[in-house]
Amino acid sequence: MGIRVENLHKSYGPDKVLNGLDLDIPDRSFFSVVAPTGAGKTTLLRILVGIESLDKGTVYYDGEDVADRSVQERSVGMVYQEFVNYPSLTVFENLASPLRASTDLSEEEIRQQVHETAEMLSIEHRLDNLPEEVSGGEAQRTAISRALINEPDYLFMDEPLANLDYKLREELRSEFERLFQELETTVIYATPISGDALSMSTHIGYLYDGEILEDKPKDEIYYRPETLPVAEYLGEPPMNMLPVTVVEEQFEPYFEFKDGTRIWAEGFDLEEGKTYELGFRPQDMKLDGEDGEGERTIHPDLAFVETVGSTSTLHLEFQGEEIYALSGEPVHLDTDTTLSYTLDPEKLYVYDPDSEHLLATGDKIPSFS
Amino acid sequence: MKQRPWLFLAPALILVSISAFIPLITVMNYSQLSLLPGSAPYFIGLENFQAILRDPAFTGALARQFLFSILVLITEIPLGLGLALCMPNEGVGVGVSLVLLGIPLLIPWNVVGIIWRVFTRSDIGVVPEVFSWMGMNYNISQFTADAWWTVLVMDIWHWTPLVILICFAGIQAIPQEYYMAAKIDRASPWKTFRYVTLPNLRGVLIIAVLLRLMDSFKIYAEPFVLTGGGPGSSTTFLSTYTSRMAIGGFQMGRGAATSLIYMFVVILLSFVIYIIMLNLGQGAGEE
Amino acid sequence: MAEIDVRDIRHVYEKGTENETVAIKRVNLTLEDGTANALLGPSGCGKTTLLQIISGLLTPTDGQILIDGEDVTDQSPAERDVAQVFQFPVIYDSMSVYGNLAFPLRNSGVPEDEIRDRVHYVADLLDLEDILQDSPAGLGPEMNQLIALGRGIIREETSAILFDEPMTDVEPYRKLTIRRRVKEAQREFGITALYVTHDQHEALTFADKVAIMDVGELVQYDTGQNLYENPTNTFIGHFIGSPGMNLFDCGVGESNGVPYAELGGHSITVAEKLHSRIDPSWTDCQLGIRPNSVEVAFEEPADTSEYVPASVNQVELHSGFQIATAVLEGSDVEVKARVAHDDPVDDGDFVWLKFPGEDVRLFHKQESLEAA
Amino acid sequence: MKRQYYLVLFLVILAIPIYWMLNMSFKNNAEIIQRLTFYPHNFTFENYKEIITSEFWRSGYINSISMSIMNVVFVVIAAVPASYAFSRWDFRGDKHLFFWFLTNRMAPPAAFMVPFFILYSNLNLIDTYWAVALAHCLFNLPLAIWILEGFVSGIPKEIDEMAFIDGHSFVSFFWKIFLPLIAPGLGVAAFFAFMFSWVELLLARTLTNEAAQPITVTLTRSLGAGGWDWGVLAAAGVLCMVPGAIIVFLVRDLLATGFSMGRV
Repeated sequence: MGIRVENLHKSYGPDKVLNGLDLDIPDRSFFSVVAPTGAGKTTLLRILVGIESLDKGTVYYDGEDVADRSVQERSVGMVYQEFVNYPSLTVFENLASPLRASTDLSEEEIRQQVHETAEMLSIEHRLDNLPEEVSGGEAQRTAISRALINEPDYLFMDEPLANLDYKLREELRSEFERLFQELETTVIYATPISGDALSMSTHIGYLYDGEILEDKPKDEIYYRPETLPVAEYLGEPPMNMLPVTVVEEQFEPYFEFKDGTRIWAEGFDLEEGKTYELGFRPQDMKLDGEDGEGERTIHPDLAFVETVGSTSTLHLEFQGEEIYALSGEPVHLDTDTTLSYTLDPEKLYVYDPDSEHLLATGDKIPSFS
Repeated sequence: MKQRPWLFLAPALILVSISAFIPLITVMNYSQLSLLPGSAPYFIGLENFQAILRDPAFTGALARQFLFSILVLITEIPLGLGLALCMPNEGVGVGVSLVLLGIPLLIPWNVVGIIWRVFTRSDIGVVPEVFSWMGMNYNISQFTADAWWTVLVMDIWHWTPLVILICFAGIQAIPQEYYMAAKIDRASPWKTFRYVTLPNLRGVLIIAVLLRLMDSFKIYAEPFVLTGGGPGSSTTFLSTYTSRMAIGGFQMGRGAATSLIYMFVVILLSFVIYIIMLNLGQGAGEE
Repeated sequence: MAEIDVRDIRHVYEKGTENETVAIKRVNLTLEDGTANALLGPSGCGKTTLLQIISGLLTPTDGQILIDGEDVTDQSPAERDVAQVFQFPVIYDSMSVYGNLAFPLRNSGVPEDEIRDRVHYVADLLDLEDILQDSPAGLGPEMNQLIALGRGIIREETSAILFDEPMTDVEPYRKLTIRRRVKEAQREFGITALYVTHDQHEALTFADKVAIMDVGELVQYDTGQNLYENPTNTFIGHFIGSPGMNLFDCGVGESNGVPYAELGGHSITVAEKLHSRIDPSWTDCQLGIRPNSVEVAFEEPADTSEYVPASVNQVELHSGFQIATAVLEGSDVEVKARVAHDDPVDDGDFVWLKFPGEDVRLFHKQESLEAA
Repeated sequence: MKRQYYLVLFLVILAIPIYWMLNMSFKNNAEIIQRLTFYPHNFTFENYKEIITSEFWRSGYINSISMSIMNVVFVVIAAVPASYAFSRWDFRGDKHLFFWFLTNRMAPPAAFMVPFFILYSNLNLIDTYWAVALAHCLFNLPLAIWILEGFVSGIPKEIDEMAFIDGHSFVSFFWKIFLPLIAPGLGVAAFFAFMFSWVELLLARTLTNEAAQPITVTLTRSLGAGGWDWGVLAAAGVLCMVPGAIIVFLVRDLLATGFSMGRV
């Protein structure tokens, strides 16, 4: 019951939006399509639903080419970023609309199903209101209920939380994760916010330059991003990335940063004298940690601290580049001081700057496959 | 699927071909014929056009038409915009003003003519009476100047409310944040008008100018009833001239040619104004 | 630069009509000179109304606004000398970017050469130097918002700058950088600032002190740390923190004269300083604990007396961490706990949870015992 | 507040000529002709009575209403699908066609009176409602398409898509979802089509004789017929304003919407 896409092309005039995109969405997965605004997420979703034409390529639902199937004949639901509901119908009638349009349920059965779905999304008390009379969160729940009421095989959501309050977004995120674990629906979810994708999805695909750069189970793409653009996008804040040169001293390899700072490249088998991109996650940096054996410490300047609750995000300046560190305890330090951070060599990522592919990782980075 | 737009447009296209396209072809055809009663029509090429363009009655009507339309625009647009700025923003005043402003627009155009005729007639009108109290002479059927400015005032009376309504709607549509920001930025009322109201009304003003230009170019019923085009031909505008040419003159060919020239002038003019206003007020660099 | 005093402000929209709505019930607030403050609350809590009352765009139904002790309630924004940045980027698109930035200065009669210096200074700070001569139309909402921000900070002598959800149109991944620029500008100029938002992240990162509003009332005005550690009521406990505080209805009891909290059949120790404040006969009690205060043991601990067994039913990956939800054994109480982003935890795992007494918060009728 | 006085002044000026006609309609001819009076000294309903009882006047009103309604029907039937097509679909030449439709709004009726007369003579439609109702489509149809296109574009395209995803067929969507949503636009478009049809004189006069003569023509002809009956004329004029006033009252809220889209 999954969706497979082969060699999808789509242009608007001279703008190539999708350029030979391949994609595999497993059955009953919660699949997030992640990319910055304007990368073509919405176009991709609309083509998959069947409300936008494609220039070239094939879309398979459950192995079947759906080119000739109109949207009405596909078992799909769609939720938009704007809270789209029929403005002249009550919430009840909005929910009933798909049932009336495509089933011959009796009025009693419709009523029952509407109530069941409304209860699931906690909008039962709003059934008699018009969409304009309910809050943004409730309007979006209405749209989601309507999309779900026919129990579609596939549910498409295009940034459904973008226009909601922060707190509401957080709650719905948690709710979604649970809801779609229970339902049999395959969810395709577009978002530019990597945090949304990481908290809810089972699978993530990163859309880049008109193609899906990587699509994998969530843990796999997060813990082991195979390409640079993915590593630099997923995570809040995302992975730090700095250029290093591999040098050897007394038969021991070291990563040397531009300013000459070295850290021990224990266990990496890399070419001496070559330049790489060295990646490390902000939460893997240890403030004033033990230096241990060999050199493991860098000394960035603290530029700015943001503390939210028990989490601090530190904006650091290191060799003219901005990097971030994340601390699980609130940090109270003066800016413009120099800090020492220990990098665990077992949690490093090494990328090839030319091919932008992952070359090697520390031993603690899980490998999949 | 590709034919679907045309299917949807079919009723409109059929109606337009009956009400515009076929007649247009007929006019084009007729404009090149000599159509005198009693003799068979024959082809004379552009002769009708030449004759009309040389006709002082036509050139006179055309000149008067331009003068009239220009006067209409330079009075009604600023007046309408100014009065729109005087409109209340909320409360019962809005509803009352809107309904009152709507009234002149809903009166049949010849009734407008009748209203002003009874208002200004020398025997029963109140206007001549008021003038004579002030020791002045007013006679719409004798003095060209009186006839002229009466027609103009009537048009201002009739159509300024439309300009007010359009501008008012445009002003209402300007987001309040702009005015708030202007207040915060300490802009004077004039600067607020210049940098907030006016730029935001550009689209609306284009529409108002175009509508008033086109409609004033079509004016017929009101002066026809009020002055009958006189005294002499002093208030004969293009429509009056054209309809006379068509009905009174028994020269359908000439009438058709006049119609075409007339339409050409209107469309050309609207297009020019549209382009000018579109380019007006685009941001310019400054330091 | 000035101190702003909000005294007994009440505001009612469409007073005396059918649609009468009370936007602000009664608010008192003092913003100290040169501090960065935030006004945080859910949609419709009255925060934008309060902001506009402070800036002078709205006249309150009751109450006073004082700037440096002077009553300015009836003064216009210009007389109060405040700057404001709106949620929706307001730019004058018939002027160049330069003209936009210079506009507030020109209106105050600043000499042109001073204007030039100031505009270039601000443009440099906000990275707008390259587009000064361009028309802002077509630059996109994000650039326009930066220009609007620039107009907000361009005047040196403003008594305060007010921000109304200025990040709405900014791309998520650019927010971090722009937030920092705004914050640095505020610090650089030492302006009294008030930043309205529904996003706790923005509020807590921008402000020294945050005022939290809920349905027209100011609930707590405090530092981010205090709001997080010592919320005065359950609303703030839930609202601050991501995810918010775990909150449960609980019982209280006493064993051997020592009060304890009872949760899903398990007894939970509470801090000693609270003992005297607990009345064991209370019924309407809530227990709160932050997800990162819950200690999670994946192996059975040697001493299980302080631990509660639970089973994990949901794991979410958050920014840098994982949030595990676990159900306490023998109950339907769901607890969220923060674990490291690479801790091995999965649905169905069996874990032991510890609620350290120091971190447990108790509420009676939604109000915090600590605050009492 | 002070500037609102200018508006009040303008509204008063606006009202004076109208008041003058109203004033006249309640006077007898003797009073009208003999002296200037600012209110009817011998108040009378005679003028109105004459109009209501006269077949000559009455048929004028009935004709006017009938042909205006007929025009509204034509215009709405053609404009709704056309505006949907212009708003929702890109097709070859759509922009040009839309502009060409709008230029018809500019077309002076005087320029069309000759060809219309010939065309409808050939179709044997002269002096019928059909001729006038069809002829008025010349300027009413482009106006209606313009107004409706604005309303249709104001409805998010997502609503259409959502209906199809919900399983509605195009027809079911059009009737059950789309038409109720553009009802306000239909109201505004119909109102303007009715009004412009009601007030137009030149084409109505050219295309009718006795049987289908609308009230505007009746009025003008009686005006030219010498032997002025000013009181009756004024009363007839007042009655001409009534339908417009009634409709504008009914659709007053919609009008604000229509104006705010700048498309009237």
